[in-house]
Amino acid sequence: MYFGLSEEQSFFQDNVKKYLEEHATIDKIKHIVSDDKNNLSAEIHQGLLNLGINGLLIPEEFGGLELDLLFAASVSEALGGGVSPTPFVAPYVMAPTAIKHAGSKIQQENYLSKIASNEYRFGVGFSEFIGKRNDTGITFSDNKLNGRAMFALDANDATHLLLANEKGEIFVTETKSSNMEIVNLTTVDKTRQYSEVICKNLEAEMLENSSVSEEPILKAIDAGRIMLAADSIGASQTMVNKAVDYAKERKQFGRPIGSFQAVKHMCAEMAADLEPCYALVWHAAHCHDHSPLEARFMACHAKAHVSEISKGIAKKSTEVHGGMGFTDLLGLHYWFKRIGLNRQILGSPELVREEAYRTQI
Amino acid sequence: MYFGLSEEQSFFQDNVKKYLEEHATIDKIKHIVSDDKNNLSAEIHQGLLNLGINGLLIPEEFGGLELDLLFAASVSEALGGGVSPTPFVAPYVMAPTAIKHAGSKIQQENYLSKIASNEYRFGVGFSEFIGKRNDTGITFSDNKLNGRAMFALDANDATHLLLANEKGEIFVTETKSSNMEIVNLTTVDKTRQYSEVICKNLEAEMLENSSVSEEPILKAIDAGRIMLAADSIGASQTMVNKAVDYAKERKQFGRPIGSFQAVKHMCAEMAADLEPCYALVWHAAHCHDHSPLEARFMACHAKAHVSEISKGIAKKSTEVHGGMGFTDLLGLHYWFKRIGLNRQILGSPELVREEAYRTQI
Amino acid sequence: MNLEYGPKYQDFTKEVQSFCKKYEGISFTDGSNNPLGSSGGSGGPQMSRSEWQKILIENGFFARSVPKEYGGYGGEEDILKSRIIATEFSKSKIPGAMGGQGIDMLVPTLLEMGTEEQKQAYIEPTLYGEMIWCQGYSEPNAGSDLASLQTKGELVGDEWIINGQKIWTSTAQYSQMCFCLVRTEPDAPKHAGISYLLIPMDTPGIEIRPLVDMTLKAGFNEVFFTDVKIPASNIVGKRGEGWAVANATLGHERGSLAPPDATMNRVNMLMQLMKEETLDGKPLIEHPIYRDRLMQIQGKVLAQQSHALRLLSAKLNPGTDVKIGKMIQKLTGTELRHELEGLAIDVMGEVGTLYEDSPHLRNDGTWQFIYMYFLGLIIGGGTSQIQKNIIAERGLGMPKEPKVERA
Amino acid sequence: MNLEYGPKYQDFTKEVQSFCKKYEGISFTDGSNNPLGSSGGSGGPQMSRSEWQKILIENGFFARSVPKEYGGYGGEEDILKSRIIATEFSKSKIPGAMGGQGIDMLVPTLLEMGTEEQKQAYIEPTLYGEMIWCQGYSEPNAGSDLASLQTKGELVGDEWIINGQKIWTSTAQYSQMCFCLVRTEPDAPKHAGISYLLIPMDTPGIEIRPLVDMTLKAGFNEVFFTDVKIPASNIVGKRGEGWAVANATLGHERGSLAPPDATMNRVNMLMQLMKEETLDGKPLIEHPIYRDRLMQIQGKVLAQQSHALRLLSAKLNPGTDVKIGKMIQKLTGTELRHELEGLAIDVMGEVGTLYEDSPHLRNDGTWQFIYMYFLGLIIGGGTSQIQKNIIAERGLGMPKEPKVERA
Repeated sequence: MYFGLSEEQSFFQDNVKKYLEEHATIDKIKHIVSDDKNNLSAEIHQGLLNLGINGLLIPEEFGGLELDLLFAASVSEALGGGVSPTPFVAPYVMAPTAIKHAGSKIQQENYLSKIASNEYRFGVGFSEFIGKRNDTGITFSDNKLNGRAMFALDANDATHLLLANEKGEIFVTETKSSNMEIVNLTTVDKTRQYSEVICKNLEAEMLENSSVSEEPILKAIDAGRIMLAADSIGASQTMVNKAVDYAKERKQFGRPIGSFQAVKHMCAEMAADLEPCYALVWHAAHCHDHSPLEARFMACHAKAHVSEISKGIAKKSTEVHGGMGFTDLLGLHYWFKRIGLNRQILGSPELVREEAYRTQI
Repeated sequence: MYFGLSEEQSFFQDNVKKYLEEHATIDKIKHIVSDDKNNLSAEIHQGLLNLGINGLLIPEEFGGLELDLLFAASVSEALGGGVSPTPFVAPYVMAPTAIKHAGSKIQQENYLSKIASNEYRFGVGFSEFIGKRNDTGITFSDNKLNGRAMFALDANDATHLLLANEKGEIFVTETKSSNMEIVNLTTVDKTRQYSEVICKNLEAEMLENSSVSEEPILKAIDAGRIMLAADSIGASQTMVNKAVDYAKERKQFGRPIGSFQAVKHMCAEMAADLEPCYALVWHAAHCHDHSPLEARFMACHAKAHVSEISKGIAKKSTEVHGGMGFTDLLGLHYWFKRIGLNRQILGSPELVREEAYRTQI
Repeated sequence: MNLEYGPKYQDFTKEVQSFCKKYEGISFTDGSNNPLGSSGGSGGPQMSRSEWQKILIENGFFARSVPKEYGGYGGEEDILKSRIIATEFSKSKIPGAMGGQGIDMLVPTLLEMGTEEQKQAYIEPTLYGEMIWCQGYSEPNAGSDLASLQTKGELVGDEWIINGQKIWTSTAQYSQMCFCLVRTEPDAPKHAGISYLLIPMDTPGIEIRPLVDMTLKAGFNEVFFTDVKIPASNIVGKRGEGWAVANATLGHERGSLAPPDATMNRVNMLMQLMKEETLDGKPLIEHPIYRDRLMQIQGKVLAQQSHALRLLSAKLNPGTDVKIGKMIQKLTGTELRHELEGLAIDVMGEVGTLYEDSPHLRNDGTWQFIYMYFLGLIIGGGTSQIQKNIIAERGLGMPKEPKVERA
Repeated sequence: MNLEYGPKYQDFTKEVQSFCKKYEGISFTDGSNNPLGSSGGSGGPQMSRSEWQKILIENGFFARSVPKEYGGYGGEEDILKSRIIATEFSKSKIPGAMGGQGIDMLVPTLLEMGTEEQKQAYIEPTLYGEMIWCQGYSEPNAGSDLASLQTKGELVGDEWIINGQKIWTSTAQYSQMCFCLVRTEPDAPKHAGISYLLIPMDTPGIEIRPLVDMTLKAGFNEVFFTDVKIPASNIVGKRGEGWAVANATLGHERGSLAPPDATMNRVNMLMQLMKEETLDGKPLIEHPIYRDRLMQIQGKVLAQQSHALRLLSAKLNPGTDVKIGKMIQKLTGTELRHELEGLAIDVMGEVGTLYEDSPHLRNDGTWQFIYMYFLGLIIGGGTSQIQKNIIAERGLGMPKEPKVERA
């Protein structure tokens, strides 16, 4: 019996961490995200591709590493820890998962091998299947897609998008089509990319098995949620570490502020809240592959619980830093905002908890 | 412009406090409530009657003092502060309010004057109108009541009960009737009395105007809720004071525990949370008489908000007291439990907040 | 309890109302630099900000109790009238006077402790918006422990020579003047070594660097002083009394960071938004969990509004004990506002995170902005931790932190 | 990640399962004194508690790793087997062994630090439930600051003479023995002046007074010692080493106060209750606000359950760093359980406050009882404040409170 990251997972995670520490310093990130057009870094992304992040979940027969979701979660933790300004959740986790579960053999062959070889990069727009706000949503008829998808992930620079309609049918679309318009959305989180996708009679190919049941899209959403939870854990851990370090060094009233019980207890609360999140997310990732009956329940709770905990940590860590936490000087707010987006993307806590309940009845 | 208790209100409140300090010491209360049959004190009650608490809200024409609800709230604050083991909310606030608003002139004459003269004492059982749990509830047909009312307030020793059906019609019943069974309920709060009332073809007289609209019963419930909120403020203030005093005196690690920031901040949080509750409850009481359009909205929020704040204070004060707070030695738990019952009686916070919302649409 | 202001104030209210009617829809020819400020309405008279300021002073709707000789209206201090003005202006959406740290903090300080020359020189242009001030208190190593500040002022001949660094000086880039705390008596005990100096911002040796914060909007600065020379007379109070001078007006700032009426306006705005926005076809207000969270906050704001009335009453009726009541405002007000703005983001979900000039912004992205901005206010002007110390020690009489053995 | 225990443990699981089957429905001829304990099921074999204890030991389902010579089973320590036993017993509703402070704390202490005579004399009867122990640590003036305890032990000839008072000694009234911390070296520094003594409770001079707590149920006591004389040899470890002896087993107690599996059982019980109970005709589980609060707690418990698996794994796989992970259990576990029991009261409303022998009790009134009982556990054995100090200082390496200048 062993509960935790394997040696390989830890090793790979360390490599990602080291790569980001060297190549994605906070000063560099500040510079990258200030670009109005494309706030993501192709260079850092390439470095991560060199490590192999695009092929993690893709079966060996299609040229991937055929690792499990826990492996991807351990990578996501590292990416969140370093607020990496690169795509990951959509192209390398949600898209492969969706295609693996919903694609015909030919579709799998077509797309998965090209993700593994980095010829195709997928963005994902499933928000409206999770919860349709106002007049958004995609419809499919006569082999054409129409409508709007909000908060599509990593659509810019993607070659393809996966979009979904209300029934959870999944469609492969090409971003170069003139019937698709991709509008950049600006959120507080500049380290990732969110778009509105507008389809007008857009040609699309349905992933075959997605019309049979909702399982494939749910599987992809579960995987995405677990990634976001892992990302928030990484970001939260960085915020806790920074707060603890700052509290040890910063002096006020002739002593380190970390010797004041109020500050000390804020740090203790953050650590106590965060620590069990690791196990929850790892467990959820494990169930995703190895315990299908619990998988959705665990994924929902992981996403919702980590979102709540991280929100509290983001606030407390900023408070421990005092005024410095509020400035751009330390750049602490990049983690704060990443946590803020992870909370809302693919279902905010209230909605996801409700789904967790629904899995039990 | 003057916002607060008037001189008369403060003076009367002080008298109640002084009376309770002298005649309802915690040792005496412990002794009284340990009686299995009747945990309330006739003696303390008589002392409060001598001060005039039964006639506060009754019009002068019927022999009362014709004071406003803020006056009653100031008394309720004092009773909560001293965890007085005596009836108040039902017989001297809710019943007079209900009869005043729902009774015909004759009914008012009949009942209000006898409350003022202490010939009649009313209990009140309106719980099922607020929220009917499982198979409870009272029905009225052929001039007879049938069914069960849970958590009737101050039914023991009462000469009469007011009961309500689903429509909010209010009925005067006599407790001596053999068609009424009053079953004692034991709750954690031993300083007040809660009963189940079972009616079998019980003769009852409807308060005339209660069939016209729900206003009268709502008015009585509003008044009751404001009283419970005021009672919780009094109880909470006592718990804060006791925690602060204990923290100043109790020494651990060679210094008063109140010099530790953790304890200090718990006390500061309690005070900061509690302080605005006074204004809210006073304001709600004032609106009850003088600003009918806001009255329900304010009463609901006062009840719900004070319930939440008090729950937190009850826990924190106990924690500041350490092990002593958990024992019966200091008797701190009497306040803890009184706050616990005030939270649930006449509508728990979630239900009452929903009512607050409904008043706005 | 009596919530009426009385007949005298009814007349005054009518006066203010007819003034408001006259200027309904007023808008300004020059914009506002404050991202939280308003640039006015539309369809009414147009004028510059400073013309408006002049009209307000002449009518006694601003600087009401500042003596005429210093450019004010010269009326009696009247809290209820001030409140009526604020309420009626707010109802009619008439913009109030320009504010700022000069008006809020420097003017009261000078009125209380300035020399006649200082009053003559500074108050009138400040009131008329011609002289903008910034506040030079905080330093990188003197935040919560403000009294440990290290910016040095040395009196050489008839000049102060100032060296050091200040931080969090909002509006420094537009300011003509800075009121500044400077260590002038290096050998005196911490609190006794500080003086309150008035520094013209165009003095050589001052460098202003913008300080970007997490909102990427609100403008703070760092200000560096290198051999900055100002006349010896630019001091308020005596040498070494600067701490007391500054504290005389600090309390004022703490109370007004998060007025409950403004928070209630946001509650109402959020409720409106929740009626308009739908999730899976259902208005957000019909989602019981979101609705209940909104109601929880509404209850808290209501408590703070009532509490503010109680404090107002205490000002009008001396002898009322509201010591703790005043101390809690900063703590509870800023935390609550932060919570409310966060709820708005939650109910909107992803849409709530949109920012800056994004398409599909709701309410101009103010929810996300204020959510962060108020986190700054929770921290600034005394963190929540410092506030709790004050409430416990000064309000509840709890023992201070024991003195530490210096290593 | 591998959640399988392996084939060896599959066999063991079957063994335990068939044992459970044999004793299904077992009930006891003598009741349990512990209000949280179980007196067994029905329809199965009947026996006394001590007969059952004997069977458990003989089968290696209790005292598994205690050497045979001291009355144990004499097996290897095996964490997974212990877990399998607990899991299977719980599934089959088979009562576990009698616990208590003698078994949980005294036996491990003696095994590690007792003399051969002490092991021989005390361990076997303790394991068999024939010798019940109470713990004499806390004093009225030594709670969080346990090391400041004042109960005095003086060695006169070959006897300790003990004077003082202990508090929170649960089970004192049924105990044969007390393991007790006593100040024996009054001139030594605080922590170095304490010894760990074993006191027979029938020694003259001991008075036990019941200490009623807020639940009015759980039985604590105050114990008074007046010239209590015990043999000099009734000491574990050396004179002045009592603090170290006691701390060797304190950690154990902290971890096990609120096991997440037990909390999850209560979550499930509450969910069931919410399906059965209605409000205005609608099951409580259909009230979105209550349901969401339950789901919030379920998520937290799930995190703690997974966390417990991680800690279990760390025990089995040495070298895993879970230092902070172990420290947080007491704090998070007790707070969460208290929160959950409080939610149950809220969803039931007034009915949730029913207590003792009231009509209409739900689940025997356990919700209200445990709500209060766990507030006691949050405080007892190191308050939440003390736990946070430990996590911050030992876990995160944050600086200690500076030393205080003694007045």
